[in-house]
Amino acid sequence: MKVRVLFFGATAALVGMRDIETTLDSGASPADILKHFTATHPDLQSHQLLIAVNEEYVSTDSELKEGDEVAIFTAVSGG
Amino acid sequence: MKVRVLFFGATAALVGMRDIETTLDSGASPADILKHFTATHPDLQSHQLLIAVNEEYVSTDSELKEGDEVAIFTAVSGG
Amino acid sequence: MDFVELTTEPIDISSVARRVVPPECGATVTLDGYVRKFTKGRETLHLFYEAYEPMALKEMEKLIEQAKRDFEIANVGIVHRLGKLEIGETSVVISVAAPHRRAAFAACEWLIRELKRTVPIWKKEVYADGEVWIESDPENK
Amino acid sequence: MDFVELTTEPIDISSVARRVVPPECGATVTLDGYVRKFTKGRETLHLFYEAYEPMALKEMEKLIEQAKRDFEIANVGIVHRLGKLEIGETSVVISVAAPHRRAAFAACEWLIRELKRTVPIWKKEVYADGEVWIESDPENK
Repeated sequence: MKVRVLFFGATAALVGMRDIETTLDSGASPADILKHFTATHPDLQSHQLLIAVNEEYVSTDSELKEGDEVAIFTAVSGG
Repeated sequence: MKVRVLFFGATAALVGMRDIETTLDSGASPADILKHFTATHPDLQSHQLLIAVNEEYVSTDSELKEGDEVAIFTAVSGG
Repeated sequence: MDFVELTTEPIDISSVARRVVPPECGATVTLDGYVRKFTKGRETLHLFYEAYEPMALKEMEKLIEQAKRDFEIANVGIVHRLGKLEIGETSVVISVAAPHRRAAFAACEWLIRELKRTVPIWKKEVYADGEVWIESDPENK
Repeated sequence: MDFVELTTEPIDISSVARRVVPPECGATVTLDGYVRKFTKGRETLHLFYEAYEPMALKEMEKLIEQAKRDFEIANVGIVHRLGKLEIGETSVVISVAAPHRRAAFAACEWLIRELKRTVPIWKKEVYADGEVWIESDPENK
């Protein structure tokens, strides 16, 4: 299944991109995506990462489905 | 001694004036002024009256002196 | 810079809020009080505010001094309107700037409560069938 | 009427504060957050705010819904600025109107705390010798 992965702020700076489309095995979770990107960009491991799927906060072990939009970002700092 | 008496809001409406100059015996206090005006305008008695002398809150038994400005007003309601 | 003002002109909230901002601060909390249409179900047509002006300014300055002793705040601005006000118009603006927002909230809430308790300003509510000088703030009791 | 907005234009505090005023209300409390010059002694030249925009708007709307359940308030407006901001410019304005000011203070303070904790907006501080994406609000810890 295909999902779109978004990065913002610090995570966008660390991975060097703002979004990417990727194909995952069915049953994959945000944790699988995180595993991939922390392997290719080890600097991500020193950050507290939050995950949103389709604009809602989710836990990293939630199940993804075709067409989901997965956002990976650090602790927010607006205000 | 002469003092000036000021009224505001409800007290000005009740006594029908905004200020008056009056001559008192030396040693007089704001209580003496209140006694005079509550006698001439009994409606004042149904109000909680506050006293300021020279723009500072004082108790009614403080001692007045020549030239003092004595303000008589009801509980404030700004804001 | 702190400031207190009495004015018969409409109050612009932004200009009060922005005048208290120093560069090292992080947040400004502003209280905007305005004329209610209904008090206890009775319809107010408009309001009229009167002050013992020099004493009101002194009392507001005293409140700022005390707030700056009691709270970790930088600057305070207080502007109170006088004269005739229409429904919904701003009667008072209090802006408090502080390095941390918690102190700004606490000080602003304290300032409006004390202003209503001690500053010699009175409001008259004008109804279709009469008018009443208000003599206390029920929220402060 | 409640509203949430993200904007790259300067925020006018008055227009936010006045848009939440209904005729039956008594007070509006407004939080104005702005760019600090110094953080831990390091001089910030300017800031840059970025948001996950559709999610940020949804999260702000959720905060308003919850605030209206938990506090006796009438209307809430939240406007957050994005893009490059100079020192002293307003980054966020939250205005809460309520029949009684106590609820407006409490709700406004709760809203800014939760906004800093949950709304997906990030700030980058730019210094003479580099820049840092900020990842938490020390005041919330």
